[in-house]
Amino acid sequence: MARIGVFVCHCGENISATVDCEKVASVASGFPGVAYSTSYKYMCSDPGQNLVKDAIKEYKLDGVVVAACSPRMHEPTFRRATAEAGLNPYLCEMANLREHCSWVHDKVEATTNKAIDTVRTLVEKVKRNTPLHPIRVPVTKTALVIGGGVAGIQAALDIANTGHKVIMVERDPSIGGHMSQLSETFPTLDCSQCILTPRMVEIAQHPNITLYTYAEIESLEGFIGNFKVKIRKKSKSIDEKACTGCGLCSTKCPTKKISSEFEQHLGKRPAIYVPFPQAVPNKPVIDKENCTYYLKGKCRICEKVCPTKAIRFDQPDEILEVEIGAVVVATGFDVKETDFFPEYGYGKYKDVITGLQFERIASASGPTQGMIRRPSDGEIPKTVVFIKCAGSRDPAKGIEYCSKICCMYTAKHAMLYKHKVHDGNAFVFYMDIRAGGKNYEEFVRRAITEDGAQYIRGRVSKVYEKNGKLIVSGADTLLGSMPVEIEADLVVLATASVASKGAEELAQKLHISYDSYKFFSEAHPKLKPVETNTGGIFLAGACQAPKDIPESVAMASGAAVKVAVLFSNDELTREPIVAEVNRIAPPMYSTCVGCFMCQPVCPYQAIEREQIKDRSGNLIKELARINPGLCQGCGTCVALCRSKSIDLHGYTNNQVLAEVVALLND
Amino acid sequence: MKIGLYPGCSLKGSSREYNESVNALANAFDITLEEVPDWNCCGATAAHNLNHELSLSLPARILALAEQAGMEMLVIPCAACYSRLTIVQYELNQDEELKKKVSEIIEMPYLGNIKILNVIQFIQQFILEKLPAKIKQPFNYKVACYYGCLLVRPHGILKFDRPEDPLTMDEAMKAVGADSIDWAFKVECCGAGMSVARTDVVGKLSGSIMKDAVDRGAEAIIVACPMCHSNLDMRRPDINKALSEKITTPVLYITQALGLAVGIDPKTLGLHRHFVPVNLPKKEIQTQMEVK
Amino acid sequence: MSGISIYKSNSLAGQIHHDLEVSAAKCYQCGKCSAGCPVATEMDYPPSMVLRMLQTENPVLEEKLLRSYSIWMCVTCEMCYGRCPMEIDIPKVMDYLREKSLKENKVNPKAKNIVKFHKAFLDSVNYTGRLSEVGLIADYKLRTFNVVQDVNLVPSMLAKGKLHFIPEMIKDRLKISKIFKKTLHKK
Amino acid sequence: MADFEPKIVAFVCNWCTYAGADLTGTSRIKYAPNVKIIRFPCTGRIDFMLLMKSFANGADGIIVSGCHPNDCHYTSGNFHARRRWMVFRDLAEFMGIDVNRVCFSWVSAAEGAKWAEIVNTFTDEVRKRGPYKEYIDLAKMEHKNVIL
Amino acid sequence: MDSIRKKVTELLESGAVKVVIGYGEGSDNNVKAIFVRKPQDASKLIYDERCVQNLAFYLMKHEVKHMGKRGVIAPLSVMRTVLQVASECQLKEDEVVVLGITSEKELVEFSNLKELETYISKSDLSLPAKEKEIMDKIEAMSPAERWQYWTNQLSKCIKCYACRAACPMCYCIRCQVECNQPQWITAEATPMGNVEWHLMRAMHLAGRCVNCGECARSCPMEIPINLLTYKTVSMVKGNFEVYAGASSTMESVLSSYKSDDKENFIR
Repeated sequence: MARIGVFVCHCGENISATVDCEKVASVASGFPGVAYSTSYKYMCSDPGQNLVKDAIKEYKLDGVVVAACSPRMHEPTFRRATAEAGLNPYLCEMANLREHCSWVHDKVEATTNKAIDTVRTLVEKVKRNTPLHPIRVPVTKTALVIGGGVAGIQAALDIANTGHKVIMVERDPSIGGHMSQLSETFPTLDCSQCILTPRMVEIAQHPNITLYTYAEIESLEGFIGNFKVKIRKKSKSIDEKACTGCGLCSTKCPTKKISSEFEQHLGKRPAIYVPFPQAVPNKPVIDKENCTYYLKGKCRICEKVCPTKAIRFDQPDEILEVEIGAVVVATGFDVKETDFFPEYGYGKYKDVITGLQFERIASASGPTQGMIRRPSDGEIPKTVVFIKCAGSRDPAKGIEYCSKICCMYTAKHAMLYKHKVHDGNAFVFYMDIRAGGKNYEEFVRRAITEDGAQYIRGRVSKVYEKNGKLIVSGADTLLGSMPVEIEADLVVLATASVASKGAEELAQKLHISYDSYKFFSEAHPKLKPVETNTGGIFLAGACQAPKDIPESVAMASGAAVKVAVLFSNDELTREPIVAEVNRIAPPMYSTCVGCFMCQPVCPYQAIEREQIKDRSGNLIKELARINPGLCQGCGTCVALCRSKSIDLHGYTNNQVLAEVVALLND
Repeated sequence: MKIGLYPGCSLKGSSREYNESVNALANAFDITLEEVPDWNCCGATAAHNLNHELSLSLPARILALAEQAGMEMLVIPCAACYSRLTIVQYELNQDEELKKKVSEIIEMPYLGNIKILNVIQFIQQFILEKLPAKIKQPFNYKVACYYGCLLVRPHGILKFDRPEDPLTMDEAMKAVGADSIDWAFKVECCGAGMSVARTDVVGKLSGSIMKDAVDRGAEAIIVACPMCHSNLDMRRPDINKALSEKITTPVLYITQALGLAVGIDPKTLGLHRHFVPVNLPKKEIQTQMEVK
Repeated sequence: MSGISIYKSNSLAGQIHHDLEVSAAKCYQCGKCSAGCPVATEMDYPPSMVLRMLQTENPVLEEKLLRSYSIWMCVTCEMCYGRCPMEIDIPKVMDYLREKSLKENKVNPKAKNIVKFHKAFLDSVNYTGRLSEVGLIADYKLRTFNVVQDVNLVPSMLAKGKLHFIPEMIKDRLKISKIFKKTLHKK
Repeated sequence: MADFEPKIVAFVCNWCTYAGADLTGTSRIKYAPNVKIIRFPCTGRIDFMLLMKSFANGADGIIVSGCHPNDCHYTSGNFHARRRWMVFRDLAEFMGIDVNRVCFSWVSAAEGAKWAEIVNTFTDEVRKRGPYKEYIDLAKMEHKNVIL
Repeated sequence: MDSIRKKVTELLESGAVKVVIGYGEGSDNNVKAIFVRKPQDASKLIYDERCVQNLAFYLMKHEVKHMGKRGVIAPLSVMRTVLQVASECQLKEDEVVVLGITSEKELVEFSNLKELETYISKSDLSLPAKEKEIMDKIEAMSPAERWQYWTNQLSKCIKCYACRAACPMCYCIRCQVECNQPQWITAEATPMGNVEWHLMRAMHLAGRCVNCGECARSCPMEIPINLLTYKTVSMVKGNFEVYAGASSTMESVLSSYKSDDKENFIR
């Protein structure tokens, strides 16, 4: 006879508000095989856990059901407690009475009954649990950092400085990310590149870091500590060893009129180019879409002028396969383009620009050398209108969230503009000012009180062009929504920050989850902000949600520490939730007939063919064997196996069928 | 296929030239539009200003009649009627209960599966590609295509063109050699139902519309809505008063403009009914090239 | 399931939420509607204010609203709805308020003409099934005692065949007036 | 049949739907208590026989839910499951089993609201269909064994 | 016929095969499977329309395996079975010589399974018209009628497992019905248990059934259980464009997937 203990948690009011916890406990005590049943206010608290431990000892329990919150929240907690009481942790199961019951149902009898059914179900399951023992696997102590923006840079340097190898993969020809495009940074107004470029150089020179720019992730296989990544190094059409980065090719390249991505299409670049002067690596790539040679088959001027003969037109893409132990995803964000806004002209007005474009205009290294000049005619705008929440907080446009950084950078833009155009007018249309952060509020106030930015509380309904002016019609909601019309020379939209291009595809390659906006999902909103649901893969920076620089950097360091922790052991233990092919006595050895239909369904190639031979080495039988180091425990093979020769520890056929029966028969 | 026509009241009264030009144009392309038998008024803004169920029932009857007559498509030139009927069809399709209720009120079966076309959609579907071949006298003027409110809003329901800065009318006009200008008031409101009760407001709103178009060199305004037309045409004195200017730029229905291009005579198109005379100077057909 | 309304059942916002499934609480007062409203300057309360007043669920403000001129100035151009980031169907709300204001005869004095116009319009439809503009104009003039307005238009309209004195009538007029009985004139 | 409350069992994967249902809870979206969840690592683990046994044990409806295509935590479990369900549905339908009592869905970890939506609509559907007597009656049906 | 006997004789004489599985005269005008091991016995072989049994299932039988390399008289269903079981690692290419019989009762020889596949790819693998007809009838029924039909039919089942024994695809050492940890299906024959058992059987044969009809022929209660597996055949063909037993290398339908498999039934 089993001796199961049932521990019902009130979770303060969270469960007891709609579920009669005492009743659940008392009914449970009547279940066959339940030796002890009780309820308590906070089961996860120390006294709560002690309650469990003591009961295990006192009543010699051989199974534990904690009826509390989601196992995704506290299963580890209670399994630890169980273990501390000398019982195998995998003899502890959780019944989810909070997320799946008390929080989603009203205070009616049905709710308590559901709770009772759930507990009964888990009791029947746990009766059939067997002691399991963690699996040990080796750790490859090399980290992969995807994305070379400020977050990726920080993570890579931190990991490298703990003495571990790092591979950094960057999609663009240079690292630096969006931060390298910024002019000054809030709230200190220090030059973005001045603080970033030294870090970029450090990456290039660090002995522990291998940098692949102009490269993308092809695929990722394996599991925590033991990943295999395929990296596609897109052909740069140059021999990086030979190239000295003298830049002669770029100056001589006849195709010079290509709109520059780095300059946000406000500037031009040649077909063989380095995105910006401080680029790392400072070696050019040939943009095949626009290179005359690739298009027309002749030109080759760069080849002729190159002093070191480094041009390689026939250079193919290269696929590298590397073994790594952990991944830091730092792919950052993009901003919405102006064509996203019908009411602001579908992007047809040259002088309606994005905040990022304004950064380039304001940047000393930008297309206007830092002079504030508008794109259409290079005139210095006398009146600039800044529109915040352009796309953000706008369900109608499919973006409900706040992009977080706009309030600050718009204040900065207004300041920079006023600093450079003293007699100019800066109007800022805003809904709220969100300046939470050290010295942020002060910064915004300064923009208003010292630099005289005109803040108008209201959204802009329409922007249209009329004889060279941009007519901005908004309303001042603090003046009874009085309509306001401003004749502007330049309009800057603080366009929404969105997940970076290709985020979804990458997430699918990495098997990590993402939210409805394609931002990557953290494992827990509060307690696991840098982890993902996939062990060994961590997040850093704005790929998880819009973030400013300090936050991104902090998160990156956090992710780096997680990697360091993982790398601090030579072996790591894994959940023993793995499938196994049964073994029975000869002459059958197993009920597996070796049809090997399970083999192709395993995403981890964990199913091997095992040959059973007699003493003289003749093959008696060939049957499936599952490598517990590779198996991740999805159980697809288990459901597929016709003879039920495979079973999944933790979710055995015996357990799940018992659950079904118990759930439906009260 | 049987294509129905719901003219609506204005097209029988103050905007009969719109009705005339629609039919004339259709005939020029051998299409006969069949009027919905015994149709009634859609209730326009008045109805939904005063009573919701009424504003559903009047249009529902029209649609039911059209269904009875076995029409698969229903062309509704009047933008106001188009918007009313489309919205009603949408609303009733959202809510079976309401649908039942309404068909009880109108004492008729109502399915709500008829395809409603505004005049531009009609032109796109049945005329546009046949147009170039038929052009006699390209309409080679600088025109401002004015869509107004009811053709494009609410976009979620009408799903026609782009909500801001629509282009379909411009495309049709370009097809007959017109140079359609890019301007800012394509979808602004002309004052609509305020025409009689608050003429001054109409003067102001329609005024700013006319002004922008004219300032950008428009030689003619092209519309597809009787209300817009009467406000821009019939209310021109009020407009000029509001602007304290004397604007004489004519306002044509798109069907009239296209009609002229394919050589239908002005009278058949009802141009003589306009308050602001339509006397556009003949132009050299040098733009013939562009005609496509 | 989340059936419990956030509104007081008797409040205007509550009724609107119940009857139209339009929730005033969604409005975060960005003012985009007022900014784009062609007649905002004519209104005593611009659209965003109207929603704010609804949000308060304050009887005094609700009364003001029903007696406001705004609801009658609204030309239902749908611009506010078209651009509202929260997709709040303000025109529908305006309809609702007008209907209510009329039922409780709280129509703003300045708006009487507008209402009379609408009524005249519908009566014409009620009697003939269609709108006879002469009838409408004449009827409207009588109701407003504003006979001189627009008289200058009439001759030329006649000349241009835009008006005719014999109203067009549809056959099944009975049905139409039935419809009116069952809706607008429902007791 | 007015006060009939259907018994519905939900087989869900741990990574998407179970997490999604957790989100429904954390965002306090209410749904019908008729549905009780059994947690699986992946939809790929869900044996079609479990569905049969659910009916045999008195379930009036069954929800099977997992990660959207391409989102599977194990890459392809949901794809294999999808094929299995395709075959199962056709066969069951051919045998006259009421497949409308089985609701397959993709609910991601971010779709707390969708989970509530699925549960509520499906519960209503099953409530309308009434208890799955036909199946349970099999247990009572006497065996047409003609050999003696 | 002689060509077959001749071939068999030389195969046995040359020792190319140790035994040939074929059809021979049985008692009262029945045919039975015979195992020809001596050249002179080749004359016992017959082939006519009565020869429908799927002999392939003997190929995997322990006793037969021990005889050594096998030859088999193979009408279409047998040829397909050979390919299918080969794809399921139950039979190796070098263990069998397939003596194919065309629909015109002509002998076709294959030097390897590839050749067999090419032959199969040219043959008509669709379901027999007679069964197809009945299936269409059943599909035309209302769900309630279908349920009626099948519960009536299946409640006759006495769980003798003749169907399983006759099916060349049911080569498992332990069938799921025999699992007792957990007990999926009750041991004794009950209407519900029977429905479960036959549905399970059909599911296990999905993408594998070569529609030889052996199960139905062997059923003492004359239940048309082959229709259930045939249903999966037509379903698999309809959705995944494949027939079982068409190749010795293809992945089973349920072990593979396409990312764009139809999912209109998923919410």
